[in-house]
Amino acid sequence: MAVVPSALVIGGGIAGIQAALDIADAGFKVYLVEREPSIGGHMIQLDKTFPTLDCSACILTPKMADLGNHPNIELFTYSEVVDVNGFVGNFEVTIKRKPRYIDENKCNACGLCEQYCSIEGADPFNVNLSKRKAIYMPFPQAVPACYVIDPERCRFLLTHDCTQCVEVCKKGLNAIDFKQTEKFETVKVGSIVVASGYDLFDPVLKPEYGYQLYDNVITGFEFERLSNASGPTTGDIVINGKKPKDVVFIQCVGSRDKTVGNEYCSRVCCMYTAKQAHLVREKTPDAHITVFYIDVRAFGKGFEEFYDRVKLEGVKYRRGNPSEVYRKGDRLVVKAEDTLSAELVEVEADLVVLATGMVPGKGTVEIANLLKLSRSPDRFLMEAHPKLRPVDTPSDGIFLAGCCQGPKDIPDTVAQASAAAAKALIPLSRGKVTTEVIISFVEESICRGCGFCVEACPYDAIMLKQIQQNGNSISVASVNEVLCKGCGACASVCFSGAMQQKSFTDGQLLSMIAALGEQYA
Amino acid sequence: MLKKTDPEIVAFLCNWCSYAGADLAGTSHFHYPPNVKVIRVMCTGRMNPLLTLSAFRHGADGVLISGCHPGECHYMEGNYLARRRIALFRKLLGFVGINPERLRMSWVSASEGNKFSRVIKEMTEKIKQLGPLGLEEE
Amino acid sequence: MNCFILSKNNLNDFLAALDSYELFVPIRKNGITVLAHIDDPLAIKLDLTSQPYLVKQTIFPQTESLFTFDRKKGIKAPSFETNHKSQVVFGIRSCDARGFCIIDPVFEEDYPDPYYIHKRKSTILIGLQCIEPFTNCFCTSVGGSPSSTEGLDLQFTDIGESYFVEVITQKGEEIIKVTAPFLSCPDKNQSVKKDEVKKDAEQKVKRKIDVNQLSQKIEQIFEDSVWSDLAEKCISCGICTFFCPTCYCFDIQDEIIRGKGKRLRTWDSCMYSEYTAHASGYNPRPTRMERLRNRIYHKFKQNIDRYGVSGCVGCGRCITLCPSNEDIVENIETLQRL
Amino acid sequence: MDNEKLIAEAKTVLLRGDIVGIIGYQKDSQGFRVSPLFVRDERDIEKLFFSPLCWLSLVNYLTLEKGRLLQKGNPGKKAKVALMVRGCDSKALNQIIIERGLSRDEVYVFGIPCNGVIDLKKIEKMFPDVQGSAQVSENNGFYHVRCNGKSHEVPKEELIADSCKHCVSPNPILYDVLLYTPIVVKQPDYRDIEEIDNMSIAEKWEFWREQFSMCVRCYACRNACPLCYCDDCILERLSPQWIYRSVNMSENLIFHLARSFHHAGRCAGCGECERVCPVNLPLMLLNRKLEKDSKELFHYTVGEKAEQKPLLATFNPQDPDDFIF
Repeated sequence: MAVVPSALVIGGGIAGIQAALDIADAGFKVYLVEREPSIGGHMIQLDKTFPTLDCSACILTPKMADLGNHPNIELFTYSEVVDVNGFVGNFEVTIKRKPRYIDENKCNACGLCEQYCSIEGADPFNVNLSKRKAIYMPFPQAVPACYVIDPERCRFLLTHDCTQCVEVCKKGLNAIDFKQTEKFETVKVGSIVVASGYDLFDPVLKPEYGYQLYDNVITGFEFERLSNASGPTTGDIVINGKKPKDVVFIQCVGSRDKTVGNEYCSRVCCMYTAKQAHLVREKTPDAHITVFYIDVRAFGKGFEEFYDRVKLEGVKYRRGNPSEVYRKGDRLVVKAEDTLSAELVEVEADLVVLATGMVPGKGTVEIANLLKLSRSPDRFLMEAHPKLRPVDTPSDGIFLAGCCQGPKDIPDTVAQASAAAAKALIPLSRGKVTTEVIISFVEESICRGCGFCVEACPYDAIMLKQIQQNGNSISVASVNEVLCKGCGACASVCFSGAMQQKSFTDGQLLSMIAALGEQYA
Repeated sequence: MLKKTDPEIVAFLCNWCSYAGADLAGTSHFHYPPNVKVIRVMCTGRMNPLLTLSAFRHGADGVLISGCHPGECHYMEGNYLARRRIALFRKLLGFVGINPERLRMSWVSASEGNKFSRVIKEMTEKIKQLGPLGLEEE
Repeated sequence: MNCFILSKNNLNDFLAALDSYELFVPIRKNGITVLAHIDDPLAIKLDLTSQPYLVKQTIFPQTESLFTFDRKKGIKAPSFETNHKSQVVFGIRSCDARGFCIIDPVFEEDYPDPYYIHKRKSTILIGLQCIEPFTNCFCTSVGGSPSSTEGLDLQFTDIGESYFVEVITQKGEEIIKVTAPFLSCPDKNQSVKKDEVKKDAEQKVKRKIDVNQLSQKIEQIFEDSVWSDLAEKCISCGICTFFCPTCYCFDIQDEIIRGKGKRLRTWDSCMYSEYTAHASGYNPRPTRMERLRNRIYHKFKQNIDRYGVSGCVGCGRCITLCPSNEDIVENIETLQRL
Repeated sequence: MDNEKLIAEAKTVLLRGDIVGIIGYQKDSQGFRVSPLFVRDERDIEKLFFSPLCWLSLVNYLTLEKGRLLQKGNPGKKAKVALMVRGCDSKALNQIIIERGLSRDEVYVFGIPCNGVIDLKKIEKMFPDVQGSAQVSENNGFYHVRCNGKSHEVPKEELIADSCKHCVSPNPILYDVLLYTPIVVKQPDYRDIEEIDNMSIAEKWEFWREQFSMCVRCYACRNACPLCYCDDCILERLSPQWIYRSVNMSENLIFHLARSFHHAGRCAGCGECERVCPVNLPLMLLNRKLEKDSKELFHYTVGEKAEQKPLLATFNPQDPDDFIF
């Protein structure tokens, strides 16, 4: 069966970007779908990256640019996959484009409109630490470099009483177009890479840490924006106008924690905490920095070294999971048991940073249902085999990259993305898909069309079809030879014996049984 | 060589776990009684309980159906499907006076050669106690 | 013809005296009366009140091994030396005895069937005169009678305290020899009583069918739609044929268990669609209509054309047992009305 | 039960124009016998009736040879067949519809709440020599039997079919029109099953051995079962041959186990198989054993929901595993 020589990548974070680039470089068409107005994902929001401390944006933006300009890549930003049909080699994907109200081809990101726009609101790119206009570009290096209008805020869209941006843009490229509506496009692809990423644990679920109660309790991710030169504070770590002198980091917030249903380790928190501790030290040399931890897991290349370095920089590591954070004057007190010295410690702090872990992204959950992918107990997407098929899914032609499959750091993500790309390339470069030998088949003349086999099939490989039989049209089962994996579950639920598995037909099994009997006698 | 009086067990093993497990038992020289004769199926999900009846009819005194541990099925669900059917079918056997112990299942992974030999030992012992079923007679 | 009297108290002793034979007697089991093979008549409770089922089993078993085969030993066919015990079947009704006479030619003519013939020869049939015919009996309409002795070797008639025993054949005499001690000679009014019993038994058969011109009739209406209407309620199970004294169709199968093969013949039924299915998949009698028509044809036309006698003995079992109440008497009436 | 309502409904239904015929019951001229009646025009309507003697399941006639009425003048399956359906029949019908053996719009259902039917064998034994047609009606626990010009009061227990004694679904679960008033539903009672469960293995074996050795494999149990509607039965097929043709205890045992297991999670409990058996095998024991265990092991009850997933083509990770090494 012929294969459509193109691939779909769901998600425009580092995983999706890497996978898309690899497939496209191999010479195949790639459709990349990203729900946000720009690709870049979480990584583009990070400040420095451990353990090498190179700036996240500096290493990512070139890749984003490559991707934006790649002749083989068609970009669907501000879009969502809404439907997937078919099977390996022949998927049919429906994509919804949300209206930007701005013509991508005309807008050159001059930014005039933004200056004239009078509406302001929180800026999610800076985790709501700063403001952004109703007409905005997510961040300066956004790909595509094109403005978007926020339908929840734009006065024209809400009340039709403001056309500032239109006026100013008319003078130039006249790119603003309020007539835009949702557009649905269908693309055919041979394989799919799922890179739908993760969300961060919401520390409100750990009320003892007082997040949102005290404005000097922040998450690690907010810290990234704070310490980022392009962030709201242009890189100075300032809380309520003061540079914090005493900083406490709390690790494993929402990871390794049964009470919130996340037993797993998020694998990055130890190291980004170490990195952030280092950044504080760098920016405030005389700060007192304490890190509360359960265990420090510095398993990656150069990780342990970095951890040691940070400790030498006078960052105090205390083993213990804080029980409470409470206010004292305008400062905070972090209460914990140091399980090494077995003493109760209370550390005063101007800033408490919660190292929140990863949870499966909202998008990931939707995609799982859409593609009928199974999920492991940790609720991340499940791979076909934990050791031998870590980027495959049970359904052929669909592969996993990045944190949708489980928490991982950037190098692992990139590695997995390339692996997924390589896997996704197999059917594409093969040009055809081969079917199993031992798949099921239907004896249509005796099939009752009861559909029990349809229920039993774990691969949705069986469906009922209408055929003409002596005059009237009756429904019988039919096997999709590409999807069928040959487990035979269908054959064993078939009452009439119409459904049979090649090489394991009832007749063959019965003869084997009879032959065994003969052998004994 | 088996004597006529020896219990006879037909084992249906799934291709991915138990068949490999049995193979491992052999290659790693875990001993087990010779009373078992193996039929390979791709997945225990293929096991229609009526096949076990046929095995009894052709002289088996016991039937073993062995597959991957729950959640490890190569085909995701086959072993669950088999488990439900056999659970119900055993009840029916017991009801008509065929000791349900003659029909057992086991989860044996590809790495559990020792478990496979243990299962066969236990099963053979049990069937020895129960004696011949005699469905091959009229 | 010799006649004797057997006191009812001596019946079990009479049967016990037949220990040199395989003995089959009617007993009650699962709410029906069947012929059971027994060793100790004294310990058995006979059921002589109702019509025993599956009498033909005794001579034409439902499953009969024609020969056995084996990879090592090759083919082994049974031998028919009559050195082994012959059998006595006690307590059957006239209709069943007649049934054997009707199927005899099928197994004896053209290609004599040693299995049947041997069994038939070595079987002694002892009949029991019907006193109260059963609800669906209509033997008198098809050339039979509750008191017919056709096919029997001995016939018993209940005359109150004792049985009036008529010896019909040479085989019957054998039985008399071994049971003489329990028999006495009948007196005048005993034989009168016997004749009365027989007479009003015949009177009591209520259901009647009109077989006059029937075979010509059904020939004319072969294509008539009436057949579909008659067959509409049939669920095409095998009851009517399996329990019919004159249905003899069989299927031949090879069956191998543990290396030991058997060529068997087992009853088959023209009520199954599979009965006429060709290897090609074509089936000349695809629906219940053709099958029911065939059954009536066989009984009331083909058998007459070929053997000069109706293939139905009027025992009424196919009516009594039919799940969907196909009633051959009503069916014939319907046909005759056309 | 009065038949006016039935006949009136039947008349109006036949006038609808989209009904090709009505399958109902009619009293026979002989004794206690009742036959299916296939009404195609007004002439026969008056013959329709219902009484405790109506023991056959008419659902069969919808699937036999794909139902003659259904085919006749009904190729596009535009028109419907109307039929009389008791509680148990409706469960069977519902199951067939779930299995797509029929579509709901092919049938028009006269729902009949049924208080249990009489076992023909029992009543014919009690009244052996009935001339002409006999009537039976039921009121509070007694059957009122009229035959040979005399009338008799017989306690219900003595005549009711065994399978009806355990009926838990006297009222139709699907119908277009409901005749007569619904009946109070009994609690499921599995004492008969437990009785056998409590026997020793050896006793059970003896019991069933006796039973199965009587079976003549006439296949009436199968053909009478509304849920056995395969065109050719897998158990009768020669290739592959699941069961040998020879009739002996072992093959019979296998046949009946296979038969009943094919009805696990499907059996409507109408007891047709048991009632038609010419050698009176207690076949419902097998079906009800499976019914009981499906309830206990998998909380599965046939006819519970209109859209029900097949018991044995689905699973629950928490299914019992006490028999697994």
